[in-house]
Amino acid sequence: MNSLVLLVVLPLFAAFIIPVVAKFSPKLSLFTGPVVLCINLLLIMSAWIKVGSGSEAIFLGGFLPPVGIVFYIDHFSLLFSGLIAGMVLIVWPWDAKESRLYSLYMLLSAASFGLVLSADLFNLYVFYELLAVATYGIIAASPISKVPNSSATAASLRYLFISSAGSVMLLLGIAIIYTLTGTLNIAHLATMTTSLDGFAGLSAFALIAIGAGVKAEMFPVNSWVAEVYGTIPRQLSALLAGLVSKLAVILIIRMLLMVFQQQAAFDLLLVVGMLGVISGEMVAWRAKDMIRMLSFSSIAQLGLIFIAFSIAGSKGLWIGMALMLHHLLVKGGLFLMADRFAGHMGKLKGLAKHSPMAAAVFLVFVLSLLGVPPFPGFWIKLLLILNLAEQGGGLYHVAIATILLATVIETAYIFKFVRILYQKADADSTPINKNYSSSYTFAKLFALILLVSMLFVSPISNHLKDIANHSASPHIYINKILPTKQLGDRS
Amino acid sequence: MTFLDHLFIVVFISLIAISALRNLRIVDKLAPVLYGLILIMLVRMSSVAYGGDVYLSSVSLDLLDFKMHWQFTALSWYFAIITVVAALASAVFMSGDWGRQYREQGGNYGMLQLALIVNVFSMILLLGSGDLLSLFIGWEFVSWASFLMMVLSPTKLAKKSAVKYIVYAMTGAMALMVAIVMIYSVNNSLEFKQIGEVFTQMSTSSQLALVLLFFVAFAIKMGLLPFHLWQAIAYAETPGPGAAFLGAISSRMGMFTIVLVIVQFIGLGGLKQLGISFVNMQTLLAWVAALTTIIPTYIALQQHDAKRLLAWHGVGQGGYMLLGIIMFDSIGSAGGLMHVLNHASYQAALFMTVVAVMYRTGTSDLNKLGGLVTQMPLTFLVMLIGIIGLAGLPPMNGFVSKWLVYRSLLVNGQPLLFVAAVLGTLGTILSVYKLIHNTFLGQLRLEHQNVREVPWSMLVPMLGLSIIVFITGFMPGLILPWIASVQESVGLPVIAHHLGGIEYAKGGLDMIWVSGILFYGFGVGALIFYFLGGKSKRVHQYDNYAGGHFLTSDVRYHYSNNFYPGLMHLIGGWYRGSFKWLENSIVSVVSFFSIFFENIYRAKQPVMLLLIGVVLALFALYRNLGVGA
Amino acid sequence: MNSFFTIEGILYFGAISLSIIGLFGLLVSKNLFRMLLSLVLFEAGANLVLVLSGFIRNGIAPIFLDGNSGAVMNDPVPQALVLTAIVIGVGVQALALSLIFRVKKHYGSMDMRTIRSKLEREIATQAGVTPPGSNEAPAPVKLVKGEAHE
Amino acid sequence: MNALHLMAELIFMPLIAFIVGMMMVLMMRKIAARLQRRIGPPFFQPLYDIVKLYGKDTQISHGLIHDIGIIMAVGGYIGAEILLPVPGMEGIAAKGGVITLSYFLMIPSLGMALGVGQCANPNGSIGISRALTAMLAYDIPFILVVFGAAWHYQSTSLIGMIEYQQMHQWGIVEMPLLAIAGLFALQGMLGKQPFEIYIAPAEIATGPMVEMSGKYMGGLFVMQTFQLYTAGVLYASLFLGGGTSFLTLLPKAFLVVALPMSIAFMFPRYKTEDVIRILWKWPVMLALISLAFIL
Repeated sequence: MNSLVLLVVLPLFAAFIIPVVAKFSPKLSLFTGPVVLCINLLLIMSAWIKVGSGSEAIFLGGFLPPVGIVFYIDHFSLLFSGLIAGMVLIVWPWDAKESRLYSLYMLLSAASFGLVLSADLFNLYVFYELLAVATYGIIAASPISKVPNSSATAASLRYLFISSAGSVMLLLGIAIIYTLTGTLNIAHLATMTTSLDGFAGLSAFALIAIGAGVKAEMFPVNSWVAEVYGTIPRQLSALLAGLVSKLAVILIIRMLLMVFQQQAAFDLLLVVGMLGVISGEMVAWRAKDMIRMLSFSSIAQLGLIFIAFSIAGSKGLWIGMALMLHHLLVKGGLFLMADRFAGHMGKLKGLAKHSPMAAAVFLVFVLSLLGVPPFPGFWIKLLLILNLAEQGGGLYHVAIATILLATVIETAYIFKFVRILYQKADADSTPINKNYSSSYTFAKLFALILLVSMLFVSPISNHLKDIANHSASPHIYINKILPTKQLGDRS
Repeated sequence: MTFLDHLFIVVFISLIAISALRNLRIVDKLAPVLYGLILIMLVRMSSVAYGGDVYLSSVSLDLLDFKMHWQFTALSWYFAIITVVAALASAVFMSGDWGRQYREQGGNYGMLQLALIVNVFSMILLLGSGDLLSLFIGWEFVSWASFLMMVLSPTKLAKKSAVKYIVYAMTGAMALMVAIVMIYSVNNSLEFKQIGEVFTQMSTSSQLALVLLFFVAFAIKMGLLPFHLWQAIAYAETPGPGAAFLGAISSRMGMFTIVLVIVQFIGLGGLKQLGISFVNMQTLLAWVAALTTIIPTYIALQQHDAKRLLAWHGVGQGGYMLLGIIMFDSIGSAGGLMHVLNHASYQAALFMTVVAVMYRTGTSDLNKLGGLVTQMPLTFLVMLIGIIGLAGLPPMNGFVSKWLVYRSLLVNGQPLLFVAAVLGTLGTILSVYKLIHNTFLGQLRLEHQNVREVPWSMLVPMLGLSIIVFITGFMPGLILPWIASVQESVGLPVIAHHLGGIEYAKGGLDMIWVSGILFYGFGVGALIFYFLGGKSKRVHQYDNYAGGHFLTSDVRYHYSNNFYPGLMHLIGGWYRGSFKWLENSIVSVVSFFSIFFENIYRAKQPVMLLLIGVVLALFALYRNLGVGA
Repeated sequence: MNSFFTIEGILYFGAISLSIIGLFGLLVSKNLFRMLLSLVLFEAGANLVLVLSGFIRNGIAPIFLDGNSGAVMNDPVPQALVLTAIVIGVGVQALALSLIFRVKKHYGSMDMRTIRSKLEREIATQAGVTPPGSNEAPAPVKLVKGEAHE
Repeated sequence: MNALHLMAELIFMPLIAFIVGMMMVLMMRKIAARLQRRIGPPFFQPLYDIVKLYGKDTQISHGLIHDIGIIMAVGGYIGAEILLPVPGMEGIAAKGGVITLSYFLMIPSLGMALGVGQCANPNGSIGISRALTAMLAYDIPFILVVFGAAWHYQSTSLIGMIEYQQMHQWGIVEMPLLAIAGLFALQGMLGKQPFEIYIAPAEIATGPMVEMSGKYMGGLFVMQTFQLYTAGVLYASLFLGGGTSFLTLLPKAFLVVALPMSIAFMFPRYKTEDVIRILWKWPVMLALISLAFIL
C-alpha cells in the first residue's frame, strides 16, 4: 500500500530531473512525464482494486498521527487521483519546446496528488502552495501563439496576487485552527469539533474556504478567471477549470465534512455558491466570445458545486461529486474544443455547416450542461434540486430559485451562440480552424463518455453514492487514521 | 408486451428508420406509411377512448430511486390520435412536390422529416407518461423537438424566434421542475396521484405557489397570456408542413398537462379555495383564458403575413380551450377538449393552404396576393372550410366546440367572459375574412395569371383535413364519446351526447339538424338563384365599375392593405406592445445585473471583500483569545 | 478585556494589525511593487499569528528542555510550519518579482490600472470583441423587422 | 313531430318570413315616405322590385363565388327562419337554440362578404370591411342582450323563453334596460341611421353593392326581407312575450321594425369608428347594468 506514496514522489522527482535529462536528450524529457503519469495510473488502478469499498491510511516517516504525515486513501481520493493523471496526460504540452514546462506540469501533478491524498492540514497547505506556484509558472510560460507573451505574464501576475492573498488566508485559517485546537491532523481535528464550534471556528472555516476558493473560482475571489482563461491555451484552461478548481473544492470539502459540520458553514457555502451561480451566468450572458462565456459559465458551475456541498452529509458529497465529474467532462471538453470556436461569436456563422461534427459535440456538451434529459446533467440537476428541497429552510429554496433562474439565463446565452453556429456563413465569418488537433479528439472522447454514461446513470450514481457514503463519514476517517482515539464528542 | 409497448416500439422504430433513411428519396414514401402504422396501432387501442381500461406499459425504468412508468389513458389517446393524424397529413403534404421544391430551394428535407418524427415520438412519450418524472422528461423532449423543427428554417428571424422560444420553454420547464420538486419533497413520491394528496396537505401559500408554477409551465407551452409572445412568430417561421403540424398540436401539449394535472388532481375545489372573496384561482385562470382569446386575435387582425396571422389565431384559440375546461362542467370542459381536435384539424388545413399558396406564388404576404380562387379553387375550398371552422360558424366543427364553451359560460352566468369569447370570435371573423379575401378574392395579379392548382400530394391531406373539419362538425357524436371518456377518466362530469351533438336540459344542440337546415337553406337559395332569375353573364375581372375609368392589367384595383381602417382608427392606439415592453424590460433588468456583476469582476471589490472577511475573522480570533485567557 | 495588555494580547494585536495593513495595502496600492510588498506584510502577519499559536509565556524552547524540569515548552510544531510557510512565501515572492520585471518590460508601467486595462484590451482583441466595461449594449432586443406591434 | 309536419314547416316557415318580410319592407318605405311627406310605394312594390331584379337582362357574374355568396346570404337566412319558432311552427328550434341562431345570422354576412370579395372591386371590399366592422360593433351588445335574456329565462331555447314570458311577464317589463340595449343593437343590425354607413344606400358605388346587378341585387333584396322579419320576431320573442298566434306576434314584430325606421331619420350618419364607439358604449353599459340586476 505504501507504494501510493510514489504518486507524489515520482512526479516530484521527475520534475527535478527533467531539466537535467533535457540537457542530454530533449526527446526523453518529453516522454518522462507521460511515462510517470502512466505508472501513476497503474498504481491508482491497483490501489482502487485493493482498497475495495474500504479505505486505507498511510503513515509516512515512521511517526504516528497526530504528529506524522498521513495519506488517506479511499475511492474518492483515488478517483480524483486518476482524473489528475488522465487530465494531465490529455493536456500534456507535446508541442512545447521548453523542458521547463514539463517540469512545471510534473510539479503540478505531484502537488495535485498530494492535495488529494493528504490527511493533514499543513500538508494540504504546502501542496496547495506548490500547486499554485506550478500554476503561475505554467500560465506565464504558456502563451497562445497570437497573444504576446507578456499578457499571459500579466494575467499570471494578477492571478498570483489574488491567489497568494488567498493562500495567506488559508494559512491564517490554519493558524486559527491550531490556536484553538493545537493539532492539524484532520482526523484529530474531527474528534474535537466542539472547540471549533464558535465564531472563531467558523471564521477559520471562512478563511480556508475563501482562501482555497480563489482556485475554486468561488464568488468574490474569482476575478482572475476571465483574464487567465483568456490568455492561456485552451488545453490549459481545460486543466484549470476542469481539474485544479476541483482540487481546491476537495480541500474545502474535506474541512467541511470532517471538521466544520456546522449549519453556518453550510450556509456560507450556499450563499457564495448562489452568488457565484447568478453572477457567473449573468456575466456570461453578456459575453461575446466563447472563451469568456465558458470562463464565466465555469464560475457558475463551481457555484453550483458549492451549493451541492452545502447539503449536509453524504448526499451533498454524492451530488457534489457527480457535479464535479460532470463539470470536468463538460467544461473540460468545451475548453478542449474551444480553439475551433475562438474569436467574436458573430464571426462563427456557418460553422455548423462546415464541421457538423464539432457543432454536434458542442451541442451534446451544452445540452448536458443545461440539464436537458436524458443527458447526465439532467439527472444531476434533478437530484440536486430534490435534495435542496428536502433540506427545508428558506435559504435552500432561494438556492433552488437561483439555480433555475440561472438555467434560464444559461439557455439564453448558450442558444444565442448555437444559433450563430447554425446560421449561414457570410463574408464576415472567419475560416474555421480545420487542423484536427489532439485536443479536439479528446473533446470528442469526452462527449462519447458523456453519452455512454447516459446509459449507465443508475450504476454510476449508485457507485458514487457508495463512495460518498464512505468518504463523508468522519467515523471511518477517524478510525482509520487514529485507530487508538475514540470518537470524542461526536456521536 | 401490451398494446402500449407495441405503440412505443413502432414509434421508436419509425424514429430510427426515418433518421437513418432521411437523406434518401424513399423517406417520402416511407414516412406516411410509418405514420399510418402508428395510427393503426393507436386505433387498436381505441377501446380506451370508449370507456375501456387504461393501457399500461410493461416497461418501467428504475433510475436513481425514481420509478418511471408509462400509461395511456383516454386523455392520452385523444391527444395522441390528433398528433398522429396531424403528422400523417403533414408527412403526406411534404412527401411530393412540396418536398422537391423545398430541396431545390436548399432546405434540408431530411431534417424536416426527422424533426417531424422526433416531435411525434416525444409527444407520444409525453402523452404516455405515467408519473411526474416521465412527464417532465416528455415535456422537455417536446420542447426540444419543437425547437428542432423551428430552427430548420434558414431565415435569421426564424432562428431568433426559435431561440426565444427555447428560453421561454426552459423557463416553463424550470417552473415545472420546481412544482414537481415541491410535490416530491412532501411524500417522496412522483406518482400522479400524489399531486392531489400533497395538495390537500399543503398550506395555502404553498398551494398557491404550486398551482401558479404548474400553470406558468403549461401556459408557456400553450402560449397563454402573458407568455404568448414567443409562439406566433416561431410557428409562422417554421417551414411549411412543419408549421402546420406545430400549429395544430404542439402547443396543445400544454392543454394536455393542464387537464392532466390541474383539472384532474387539483380540481375545481382546489382552485376555488385559493383566493379571496369572489376572486379565486378559477376566475383568474378564466380571465387569463378570456384575455388570451382577445389579445392575440386582435394582434392577428393586424398581421399582413398569412402564416403569422394564422399562428396568432392559434395562440388565441388556446384561450377557448382553457376557458372551456376551466368551467369544470360537462359541456364547458367538453367544449374545451373538443376544441383541441377541432382546432388541430382546421389549423393544419389552413396552414397547408397558405403553404400551398406560397408553393405556387412564393409569398404569403397578404398585400401581394389576390384573386387566386380562379386558379386554385380546391385550395380555396379548403381555406373556406377552414376559416368557417376557425371563426366558429356553423356547420363546421369549430362551431360545435365554441357553442359548448358559450353554453357553459351562459349556464355558469359569466356574461363578461361570454362577451370576451364573442369578442374573440368576431375578431376572428374579421381577420379570417381578410385572409381569404386578400388571398383568393379580389383582383388576380398579373404575375399570378399562370398559377395552377397545387398537385394532389398536397391537395389530398388538405382535403382530408377539411373533410374531418366538416364531418366532425356535422356529426360531433363521432368525437363526443372520446371526450366523454376523457371526462370520465379525469373525473369531470360526463357530457350526455348523441351522434348529432349533446343533450342538455335547457337547450341542447343537434348538429345534424342544424347543418341539415343550413344546407336546406342553401339549397333553396340555390334554387331561387339558378331557376328563378335570368341567366347571368360571366365577365372579366377588369370589366368592373371604376368610376368611369377603364381598368387594365397594369392598374392595381384591389383593396388589401389596412383592411379595417375604421376599426384600427379606433383601437389602433391600444396596440401599445405592452407585453413586448414587459419582455424587453425583463431583458433590460438582466442586462443591468449583468453589467453590475461584470464590473464587480473587474473592480477591486474582491480584495475589499477579503479585507472585510479577514478583519472579521481576526477580530473573532482576538476576542476568543482575549476572553478565554 | 482583562488580557488585553498581556504579552500575548499585544503580540496578537501586532500580528493581526500587520496582516490587515498588508491586505489593506494590497487593496489601495496601484504600484505593482507596492502590492508585492503589501503581500509580504500580509504574509508576515499571518506567519506571526501562526507562530503565536504555539507561544506560551515563560515557555522555553524545546531544545533547552531537560526531561524532568517540568517547565512548559513552546509548541515546536508551529515554528516548523512557519519555516515552511516562509520558504514557500519567499519562493512565490521571487516568482512574483520576476513576473513584475517582465510585465514592466512589456507594458512600460508599474501601475496596476494601466496594466489591467491594457490586458483587458489585449484579451478582447485576441478574442475579437470589444473590451468589457465599454458601453456596448448586450445583444439588443429589437423589434423584428416587419413585425407588427401588439 | 311527424315528417309531414316537418316538411310543411320547412316550406312554410321561410315562406311566411318572406311574405311578412316584404310587408315590413313596404312598411319601412311607407314610414320613410310619410316622414318625408311623400305617399310611398303601392302595396306590391317590394314584390315588383324583386321580380324586376330577378328578371333583368343584364346580370353580371364575377365568378362562381359571386353566385355562391348570394346563395349563402339567402340560404343562411332561410336556415335561420327554420330555427326561429313562430306560433304553431317550431321548426328545429329545439335542436339549436338562440346561440345557434345568432351564429346563423352571421352566415349571410359572410356569404355576402365572399360574393362581394369575388367581384374584384375595391369599393365593394371597402364596404365589406365596414360591414364586418359594424357587425363587430353591434354583435357585442346583441350578444349581451341574448345572454341576459337566456340567463333570465334560464333557457337558451326561444320556445322556453316564450313560455316563460307567457307564464310570467314580458321581458321588457322585467328587464327594461336590457330591452333598450336590444333596440340599440337592432338599429345597428338593420343598418339604419345612424349606423348605416356600411350599407351606404345613397352611394351604391362605394358600398358592398357596387357590383350587384339583377338577381344578385334581388338576392340581397330577399335577404333584407328575411332580415327584417328575423329581427322583428326575434326581438318580439325575447322581450315582448312572443305570441300564441300570428295575430299577437306579428303586430309586435311590425312594431319592433317600425321603431328603428321611425327614429332613423332623426340622425346623421356616423363614421365606422364612431359606430363602434357608440355601440360599445351605451348599449353595452345598459346591458351590463341590467345584467347586474338579473344575475
